[in-house]
Formats: sequence, structure tokens, C-alpha cells
Amino acid sequence: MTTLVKQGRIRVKRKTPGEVFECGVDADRTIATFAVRYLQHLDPSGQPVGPLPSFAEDAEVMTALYKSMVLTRTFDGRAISLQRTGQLGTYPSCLGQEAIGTGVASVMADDDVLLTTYREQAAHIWRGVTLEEIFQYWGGDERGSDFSGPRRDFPVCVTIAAHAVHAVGVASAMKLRHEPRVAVCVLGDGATSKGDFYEAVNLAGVWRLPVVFVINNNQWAISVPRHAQTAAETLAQKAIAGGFEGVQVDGNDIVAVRQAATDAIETARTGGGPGLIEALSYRMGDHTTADDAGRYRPKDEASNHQSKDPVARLRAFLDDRGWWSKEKEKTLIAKCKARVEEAKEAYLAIVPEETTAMFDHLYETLPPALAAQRNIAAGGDDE
Amino acid sequence: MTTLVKQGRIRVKRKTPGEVFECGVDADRTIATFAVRYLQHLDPSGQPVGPLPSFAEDAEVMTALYKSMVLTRTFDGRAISLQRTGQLGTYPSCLGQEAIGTGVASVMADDDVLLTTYREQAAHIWRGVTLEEIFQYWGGDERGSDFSGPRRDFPVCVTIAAHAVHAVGVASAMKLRHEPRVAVCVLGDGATSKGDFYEAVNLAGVWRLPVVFVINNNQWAISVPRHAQTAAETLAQKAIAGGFEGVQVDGNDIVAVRQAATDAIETARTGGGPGLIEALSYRMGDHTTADDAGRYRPKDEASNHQSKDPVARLRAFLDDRGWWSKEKEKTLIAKCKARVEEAKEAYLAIVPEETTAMFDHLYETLPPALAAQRNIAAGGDDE
Amino acid sequence: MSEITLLSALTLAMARAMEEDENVVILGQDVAVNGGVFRATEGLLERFGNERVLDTPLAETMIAGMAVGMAAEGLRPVAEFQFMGFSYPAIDQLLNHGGRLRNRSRGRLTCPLVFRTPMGAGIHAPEHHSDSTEVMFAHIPGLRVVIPSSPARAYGLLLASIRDPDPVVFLEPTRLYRALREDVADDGEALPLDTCFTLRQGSDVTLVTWGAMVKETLAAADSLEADGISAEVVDVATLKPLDTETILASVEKTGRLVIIHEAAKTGGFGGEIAAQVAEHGLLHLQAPIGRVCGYDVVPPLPKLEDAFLPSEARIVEAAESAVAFA
Amino acid sequence: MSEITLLSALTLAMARAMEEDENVVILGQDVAVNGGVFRATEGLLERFGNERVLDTPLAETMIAGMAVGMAAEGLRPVAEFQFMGFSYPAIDQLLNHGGRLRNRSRGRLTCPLVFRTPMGAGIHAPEHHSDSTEVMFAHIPGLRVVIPSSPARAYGLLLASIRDPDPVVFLEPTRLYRALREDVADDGEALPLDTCFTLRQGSDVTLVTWGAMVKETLAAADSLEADGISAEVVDVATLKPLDTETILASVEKTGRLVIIHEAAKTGGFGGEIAAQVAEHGLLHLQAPIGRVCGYDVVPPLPKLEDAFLPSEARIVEAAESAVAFA
Ligand SMILES: Cc1ncc(C[n+]2csc(CCOP(=O)(O)OP(=O)(O)O)c2C)c(N)n1
Ligand SMILES: Cc1ncc(C[n+]2csc(CCOP(=O)(O)OP(=O)(O)O)c2C)c(N)n1
Ligand SMILES: [Mg+2]
Ligand SMILES: [Mg+2]
Repeated sequence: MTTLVKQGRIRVKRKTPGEVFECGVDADRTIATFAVRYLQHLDPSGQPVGPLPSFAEDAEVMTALYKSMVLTRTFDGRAISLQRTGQLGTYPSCLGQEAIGTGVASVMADDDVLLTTYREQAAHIWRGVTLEEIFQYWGGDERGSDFSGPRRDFPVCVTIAAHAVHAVGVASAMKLRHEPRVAVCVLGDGATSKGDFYEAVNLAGVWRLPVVFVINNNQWAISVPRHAQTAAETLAQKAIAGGFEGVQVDGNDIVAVRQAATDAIETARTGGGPGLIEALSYRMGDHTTADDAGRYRPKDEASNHQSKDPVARLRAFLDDRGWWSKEKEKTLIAKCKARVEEAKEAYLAIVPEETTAMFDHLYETLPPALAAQRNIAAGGDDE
Repeated sequence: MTTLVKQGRIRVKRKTPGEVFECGVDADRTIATFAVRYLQHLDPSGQPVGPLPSFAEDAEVMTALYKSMVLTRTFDGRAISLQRTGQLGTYPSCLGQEAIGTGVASVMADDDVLLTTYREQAAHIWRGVTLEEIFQYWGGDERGSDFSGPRRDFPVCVTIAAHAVHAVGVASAMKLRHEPRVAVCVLGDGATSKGDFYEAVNLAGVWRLPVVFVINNNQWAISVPRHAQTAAETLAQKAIAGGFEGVQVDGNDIVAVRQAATDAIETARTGGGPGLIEALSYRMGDHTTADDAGRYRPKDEASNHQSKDPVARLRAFLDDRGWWSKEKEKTLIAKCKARVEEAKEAYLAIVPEETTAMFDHLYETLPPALAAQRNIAAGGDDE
Repeated sequence: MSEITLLSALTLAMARAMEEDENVVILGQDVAVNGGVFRATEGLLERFGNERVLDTPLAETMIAGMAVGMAAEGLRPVAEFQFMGFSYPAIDQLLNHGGRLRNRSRGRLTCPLVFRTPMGAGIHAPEHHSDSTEVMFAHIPGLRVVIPSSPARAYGLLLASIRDPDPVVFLEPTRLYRALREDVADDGEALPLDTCFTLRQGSDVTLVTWGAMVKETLAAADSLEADGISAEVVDVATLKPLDTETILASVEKTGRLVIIHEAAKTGGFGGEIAAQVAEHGLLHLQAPIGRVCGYDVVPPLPKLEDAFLPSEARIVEAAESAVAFA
Repeated sequence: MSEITLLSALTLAMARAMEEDENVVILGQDVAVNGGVFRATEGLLERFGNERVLDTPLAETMIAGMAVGMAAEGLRPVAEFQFMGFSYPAIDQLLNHGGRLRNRSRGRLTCPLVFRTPMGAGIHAPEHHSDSTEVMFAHIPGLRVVIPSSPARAYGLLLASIRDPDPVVFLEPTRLYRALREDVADDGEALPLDTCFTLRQGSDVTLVTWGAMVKETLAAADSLEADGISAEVVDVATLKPLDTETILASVEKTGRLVIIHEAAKTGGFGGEIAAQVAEHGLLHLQAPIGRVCGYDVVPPLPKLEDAFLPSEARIVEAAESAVAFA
């Protein structure tokens, strides 16, 4: 019957995505259109590109953001050096992506819930996870995930995008209980290829959940560049598949990030449904300390990105406003270094857990069947 | 630090999806827009709504399509009655959705590969899977999937959306070998919620694979209605997440389905990348013979849909053109019934497989370790 | 008290748990309006409303992960997967997250959830509807794995599972859903999640089984009795944590052990039980440990289904050769 | 011949297979430009081009399903999952599709693919990078499951796996990737996929193991020898299909058996081996079957990793008590 194949074909005009389709015949009409917005407030030199949101006119707010970003960066550098000297395990640097975590976390409420990948030290530090805890986790000790600060935040998620489905569960709990709380899920550009992400986005849309997805689009997923991850022109448009809106922001511009996060989080909090923010950034370092980006990354790419650095950009903005000075910078750097050193010392001084700890948090009450194993682990005889 | 939360918020204009965003400040601009087209050629009464594609002017083509749809429907009804009398297992009716399978299959080449759910008997019948084989499969005999016709087509996929990832694998093989072939994947509205579907769509986009996804949007996934499945206004827009275009068609209008399929398949075949077609249809029966739609479906919904029936619509069109008659109809019905009865008899006469068949197709060569088990199954002693 | 099916006992247990704890929520495909494809959740939507009985989109990874997220927030989600064969996308969530959340956060976040799913062959269902892969779950640290085999045990074990502070995989043999009726008191009494149930006392041979195969095993015990062989029948019920003691005590008494399960033999949970006995009860064994299991094949479509399922005859034969062994 | 690591042996085998059959393609995350995070596929892109060595998006279900689709079309995909802990989304595809395609189509479509993934603890990696869940794969009908423990066996077994007409799960112990070097001839000689390898002859006790634990087991055998105990060491290598005969023959000779694996004990593959011996070799056993396994816990982060891994000392102790048993 396949002789019919070649018959009666009419070419339908194909459009390049991003271009609105012009209706042809009656038979063929446009029934839905979508757009993705892009938000930037500060250009790479720290100059406003238009009127600023009011928080950006508040010196106290802006310097607080700056301080947290610098603390994060100081911590990050120290973590890498500790790893190099064998005092820390594999560590994923967040260099160059501080504006995302800091900007987003700074507009979350204490009892909102943050769920992130392994690269959002900036957000954790703002939320009150201690530097000791972050060292401890990457030093190979589970107690580092027993956050002393945000008790309901999730431990970092290493299995890519799995926390996106946790986030919709957390948000469902909030919604079912009519609590004005929001779940915020931060994940990478690579994570947007995974079904978990999409299933979460789809549920968030159809249940109008109080959840905000923030994509740290740092352009790389280990060695796989953004363009090899998806043909979508923006990652923000992934939200369209879930029936809601995504927005792309300059992720090196903390004003834009914070602005977009404010909007999305408050919309979510007040019953307006989920949000998705694609924050364009750049992974200035290797994927982790176990990686060598030199193997796969175009030679000058990283150095070309220096000019977009989010910390330098905010610094330039503060300078312009007269809110900052060389003196203040010197003091800040010294303070950050001291705090990080202090945390490092505290981390190195931590007494290791007993071997049996691996049994003691597995269930609320250890099943009798495991007592014998625990006994061996404690140094007793084999079963 | 969360005292900052309440400060400096600017409301960003939110748009309802489907409305193009009007740029406000410089800081905030639209960077991408998308549209979803809708295609219909025949209205529910069979009247053209505009100029028709040329194949629709070809009596031979159109009557062939009609005959195959009627054969499918005859088969379908008989399968249900066989199940009711215990001669067939659980069976999923395709009543009301025949235009989709027939329309799509009719523009596939023999060596294209079809991968479908359990509800695309229409497509299988066109492709040359025998009625006996379809009976045999739903009668609980694996040999029903050993298609005598399209040898490279996949067996029906019961695990929802899993065949979407097979389809991109099949399409990858075709592309890597530079063959002008296409993989066609037909799945349901419910399937579009599953990560597999999205992962496949995303890969199809970024690798520009020769694959076409066809969504049989029959409005229900067992008891879950389309609107509870996703907030997306159209399922066609799911393609936007993969960076390509989706189109929505009237799935009860075989001219529209066939037209959209022609376009998408030929685009895919000639290196233009993947396509996605959402065919709007309706599940006129229960989910399967094990289901009772009366438990969950609004009372008049199914009967209200009668007027959109794809078979009646094509019949009206043929009638209008003078290509059909009561006489021809009578002959066709009789012929279809006879063919189905013949298939039923052949099916019922099939000699059951040996018990050991469950071992004999597991591996190319049965591992010696399984010989003892096979022996028991053959009636020998237990190990 | 009333004579009810295993299925109704499950509904009763869920309703009871929802009544006593408002944190209990039901979620899954078709569980609300339709009451589940097997009707296990029938009536719960009407009784507890659409904020506690939730029809989800078709996405198993999401259902599993959502349950983890809900549980971390203090809800007690009871998630249904429509068939075991569709539950595999949940394994990633169970293994990497559900079973680990308490441990990896050192007790800060916990995961009190139940994953229910129908399992097993024998109801002439379509492809992929007949799996018995319980061992895959029973191997995962941090979980409990429970399989009821009677209405009363279904009630008591499901209640216990929902009340348990840790994740429980609750597997329901479809073959038993409506196969037998039993008096079940809706008294809120849970059964323990760490003991086997000895369903029949015997002295010549121990038959250890669980789930749907309890039926054939009890029938086999009857046949054996007619032949003068006294078989003890142990329903494992909770595979993880495993109550090795009850099994060892029985083997000590009988000296002979046959393990019966529907799952594929190789790497099935029967191996674990045999290994425990070969480690801790070797001296009591007067015969090789027999295993009567599903073959290592794909569960066949209905036409060959009966030939696939371990039969009463195979159990009798294995028990007889154990007893005859000298 | 040259002294190479297990990792290089894998690369060599893949290159060889690609050379001899143009249907062999490599796919996975970071396998092309980066040569794999462990460098197992290093140089293959340069040598075979970007139509045969494919970096995929980050989506394990898709990678698995794509491989099934490719295999059905006659390619021989070798897909890498970056770590076992990330491979679970592939289980659905392996269980419902890869392992069944031949059977469900009665031989019309086949599935000659290889899923490679690094496994096991001991390299101080982050969370989720240390799993040993081989039994979950070994329980799935229609698959082969292979775990090499030396460069030469890695080469021969991977070649055999790629040439095999059915799906193979090929699990690579990260702890051994660079732990030892061995002369490996790139001669295209495959090793059989249905036999255990007896690595050391002995007469007092049989130590059965696989993967990374082969290292500690051989070391334990050395220690035992110093104490006058002669241990036979069997590397199972192919878990599915299992070569029970070699194990039984060894147990017949020694009368004592200790099974060693890194995976969690409960429901681990050691249970299967113990069960086979308790079924077919009971009379040869002069002592209970010992199992030295990973605990039933979440593989801990690096600080407690050493305490988690079964140690040489635990193996020695178990072997000694088996030998001392009377
Ligand atoms: C499910 C899963 N697959 C693979 C990996 C291995 N892996 C770790 S990070 C990574 C790349 C993630 O990229 P992206 O989402 O962009 O986050 P980024 O590291 O850039 O922050 C991969 C593949 C993993 N952790 N989880
Ligand atoms: C992964 C998976 N989950 C659940 C099911 C059970 N199930 C069978 S059909 C179905 C609904 C499918 O709906 P849709 O995709 O719209 O296809 P339709 O049946 O309407 O053709 C469900 C949930 C399944 N087969 N596979
Ligand atoms: Mg990235
Ligand atoms: Mg549907």
C-alpha cells in the first residue's frame, strides 16, 4: 500500500523557531505563540542599562550581596587548594557563578526550601550553611549535610536533576498545607536534558506549584558544551513544555538574577504558579578538581569570559555609587580569608565518626537483622 | 541575612502564555518567540475548509485510506467481542482514532520504522501486520509480534513512552549510516508527561534526527484527562523544549493528518530534522476491555464526539466527490467482515507454542546454565 | 469483622491510616477518580478529598521523587505504581534518595513513604504486567520490603508500613487480590514488619515462600500431608529486614528446606535465604536446600503463563525429594 | 605485548572491536572529546570519527533506550554510564526492553549492545559514586553480566561482550582501573562469557569472588598460605550466566566455601552462589558457607569508606573459621 507514499505532497511552510508564523491558507493557522524574555540590569562594566529596581539603590543590600559573593569566592579558592594538598576530596568550584546562588538565596525566606546541585556554595553560604559543613561534606563526612542553618534544605544533589522531582514534592507538601512557602531548585544546563527535570516542570505547571527552577547555565556539562546538550535556543523555553513561562537573565548580573528571583518566588508564594529562570553564566574553572577543562575547552574561552565576572561587575557598580573603596575591599578580603582559615582549622579538627555511624542513621531504629553487621563494623567478630 | 527578602522588589509584567510579550524597559526584552500552527482540511461534516492538498483530489488514494480505516474499525469491534467471550485477552480499542494511524502509515516508506503504543492497529494494518498477528498478540502469544510484514517495525510498546527513546536510537542508526529512512513514533497524550518522551525529543532536536513523533491526543490517559496531564495549551508545543517545531492537527481529519505527516516525514528524510505532530482525537471507547470509562468520564462526552468521527467524515467527503456509494459501502463492509472472520478462524486455529519457547528466544544460544530449567519446563524432572 | 478480599483490606488500611494521621496522602496514576486500576484506593477521594488523594501525570520518576520530597517535608505519601513492570524508573529514587535521605543528612531529613505496586503473573494480563523483581528492592539499603499474602496480613502490614518512619516498598500479588476472602477486623492493629509468619506447623520439611506462591505452597502442604509428609509453611512477608531466626528455627526442627518463589531463580531472594541457612544452619540440614522458582526467562504472555508459574506439583516434588534424601 | 592497566585494556578492546566491525559505535556522556571521565574511550574519537564515537546529552534513560534502538537496527552500541550510581534509569530499558526484545519478537529483532559502567567504592569519590549493585542486573532475564578483574580479562571479556549477539552489562571496578598492570596482547582473542576463572589453586578452602574484591581475596590467599592454609581463588567474572560447575568442582575438592563481594550482603549475588552450592554440593561441604560482604548500608563517603570495604583481614578470618570448623 506504500505506493501512495509519493503522492499528493504539499510543502507546508516551515519556520525557523523564534519567528512568528504567517498564516497561509485557512486550513493552517497559528493557535498559540510564546516568547522568552531576557533580563539584564548591569552591563559587564557594572553600568545600569536602564532604570534599576529599588533594591539596587540600597547600599546596605548591595554591599551585603557583594560581601557574601566575595566570601564564597574566597572559600572556593581555599577549597581547591585544600584538595590539591590532599586535605579535601574532589571539589566542584563555583568560580564565576556566585551571582546566581547569592542572588536567588537572598530573596528566599528562611522557611523556604532550597534544593541544589553540588555547585551552589554561594546559595548555601547565604542560607547559613557553615563553611565548616561545606568543607566537611567535600572532605567525605556525611555530617556536612546535617546543615546547622537551613534545617529543611536538601543536601546537595549529585545525581543530576533528581532534586527537581524532590522539589515538586516539597512544593506539593507546601501547597497541600496551604503554607506560603516556596521550593527553589537550582540545577545546571546539563540537567535540563534529563527526564526528571521535565517531569518536574510538567507537574509544577499542571499543579501550579510554588516552585522556582533556576538553571545555572554555565555553558558546560563536564566536557559537553551547551549547544550539544539541546537545540533549544534558550533553556528558559523549556518551561513552555510545562505550560508556563521561563525567563532568561544575565547570570553574571546579580541585580538581574535577584530581580527575576524576587518576581518568580513571590509569584509562586502567592499562588501564581511556578517559575523558571535561566541564568546565563560561565564555569570559569574545571568541572571539578578531578577534571581538566584544558582537554576539551577552546583555548581562550575562559579568559574571554573574565570581562563578564559577576564579582568584578558588582564591585564596579558599588564603586560607581561610592559605596565601596579600596580600604573596604582590603578589610573584606582579610576578613573573608580569616573566616575561611578558621573554618578550615575547625574542619581539620573534627573528630571522625565512629565506624558504626554508617548503621546508625540508616533507619530510625536499627533492625535486629543488622545488629550482627554493626557488631563486626564495631570491631567485633564476623558473623 | 534574609531580612533582605522583602526589599527592592519590582513586579515584572507577567504574560499569559500565548500572548507575545511587549517589551518594557531596555533591561527586559523579548529574545525568542514561538508559534504553534493548527492544521485542518476537512471539517466534521467532511467539507474542505480551504484548498486541499493534491492527494485529496485523488480518488484512488482517498478510497484506499477509507478502506483501511473501515477494515481497522471492523477488526477492532471484533476484537472487543472476542475478548468479551473469553477468546482474546485484554484489548485496547482504537475506535475513533483510525485516521491517525492510517494517515501516518500511508506516507511512510516500507523501510521506514514504525514504533507505536498498543493503540495503533490502524497503522499496523496499513503497514502489513496481519490481522491474525494482531489477534495473536492480544491473545497472549508472543509470535504475534513476529510481524510478517514490516520486519523492522517494533513490537507495540506497553511501557508508556519507552519507545520514544528507541525511536531516536533507530533514527540515529539511520542517520549514522546516511540512509534516507525515517523512524516514526506514535504515542499518547499521557505519554507526553514522561521523561522518556522529553529526553527523546531533546536528542532528536540536537542531533537533527530523522524521526517524527506523532501524539495521538485522545484526551484521556486511562482516567486522567488531558488537562490534568499538563498545563501546556497544546502538546505540540512540547517540541519547543527540544528546539524544533510542533504542529497540531485535527486528528479526525485524515487529510490534515496525512498532510502533516507527509511534510514532517519528508523533512526528516531529507535531513531537515525531526518533527512532532499532535493529532487531536478522542478515545471513543474504554481505555481497554479491562476498563470502564463510565466511572470517570463525563456522561455525554463520548456521544458528543460522535459528530467528529474520522470514518464518517472521510465517508462524507468521498460521498460528496461521488467517489463512494451505498453499494460500495455494503461490499466493503462485507469484505472487511469476511477478512476479519477469516483472520479470527486462523487465529483460533493456531497451534500453541511448546512450553520451551520461553527459553528459545531469550538468547541467540541458550546458555548451558539454563539447560536444566528448560528441561523442567519441557516436563523433565526438577533440578 | 467481615469477610473481605486482600484488595479491600488494603483499602481499609489506607483509610484507617488517613483517618488517624492527616499527613498520609495517596498519589499515583488513576488512584483518585478511578480508585486505582485494581480499585485499591476506591472511595478514598470521596472520603478524604482531592488534597489527600492525588491523580498524577504519567511519570513514574516524578511520582517517586515527589513522594521523597513530600516525605522530607513530613507528609506520609503512599504512592501507587500501576504495575511492578512500570515501577523501575522509581528505583533510582529509592536507591539514591529514598533509602538514603536519613543517612546522608545524618537524621536531619527523613523519608516516611510507602511505594505500593501490584506484582506477579497469573492474571492473564498484557506484556510487562507480570514481573516479580522483589529482590531488586530487597537489596537496597535503607528500605523495608513487604509482601502480604492474605487479607488480614495485608491490612496489618500495610498499616505498619504507613506508620513506619522509613521508606517501605509494599508489593501486592495481583493473583491474590481477589482470590480469597478472610475476616479482617478494622481495629487499627498493625502487624510487625520484622517477622515471618508460620502459617502451618510441620515436622518433616520447611517450605519458605512469600506473596502469591503462598497459595500453591499451602496447597502443596495439603497434598504432602495426604502422603504422610508434614510440611511447615513459613510466609516470609517482610523480605527486608529478614527474620532469619524463624526460618532457622523451623529448619532446625525439620532438617529440610525448600524455598519457593515466583521470581526468576538466578539472583532471586531465595538465594539469600538459602545462603543464610547454609551459613547459620548447615548442621541442621539433612538434605540439599531446594528452590522452586520462576525460570530465568521473561514472564510469558498468557498462553504460556501457566507453564511459567511454579506449580503445586513442582513444590510437592521438591519437598518429597528433600524428605526422601538420606 | 605491553604492560597496561585495566583501563587501557578496555580502550584496546573497544578499538579492536571498532576496527573489526564498523557497526560498533561508542556513546555516552563525555566519551568523545574528553575520552570518558576515566579516559576509557580516550583516542577513539580521533581514530574512528564523530559518527562512531558520540557524546550524548545528559539523559541515562535516553542513552539506554537509544542503544536498544540502535541495536535493533543492527548497530552494536557500546554505551557508557558514567557511574553505576547514575545507571539506574537504564534498568527500565534493560529489564523491559533490552533483555526482552529478542524474546518478545520471537527473534525478529535483536539487541546486541554493551552497557559499560564503572562500579564500586575505594577511590574516595563523592556521594553516589561507590555502588555495587550488580545483582540487580544479574537478576534480569535475557542479559549477560560481566565483571573483569585484571587487564587481560578486561580485554578478552569486553571483546567477547561486544561480539555477543545479546545485551551485556559490563561492570568495571574503578578500584582496579589503574591498580595493576599486566601484559596484554592485542590479538583479538576473546575470553568465554560463561566460565569462572580459577586464579589460584588450593585444597583447603574455596574463595569465590569477583571484581575489585579479587585483589583483597588474592592477598588473603597469600596470608593464608603463610599460615599453612591452601586457598583456591575463583573469579566468577561472568555472573550471568553463572558457571556453577567450576565452583562446585572446587568446593568438592576443598569442602569449604567463602564468598566475598563488596555489594551489600542481603540479596547480593553471593546468596545465589551459596544457594547453588547448598542445592547441588551440600554433601561436599565440611563447614558452613561463609560470606564476607559489604554491609547492608549506604556506601559511606570517603572518611568511612575503608571501614565499609570488606578487608583482607575479614576474608582471612572467614577462611580460617571455615577451615577450623569440624
Ligand atoms: C544522573 C547523572 N548522570 C551523570 C552524572 C555525572 N555528572 C556529574 S556532573 C555532570 C555534568 C552536569 O552538568 P550541568 O548540569 O551543566 O551542571 P554543572 O556541573 O555544569 O554545574 C555529569 C554528567 C551525574 N552526576 N548524574
Ligand atoms: C510507564 C507506564 N506507566 C503506567 C502504565 C499503565 N498505563 C497503561 S496505558 C496508560 C495511559 C496511557 O495514556 P496515553 O499515553 O494517553 O495513551 P492512550 O492509552 O490514551 O492511547 C497507563 C497509565 C504503563 N503502561 N506504562
Ligand atoms: Mg553546566
Ligand atoms: Mg490518551
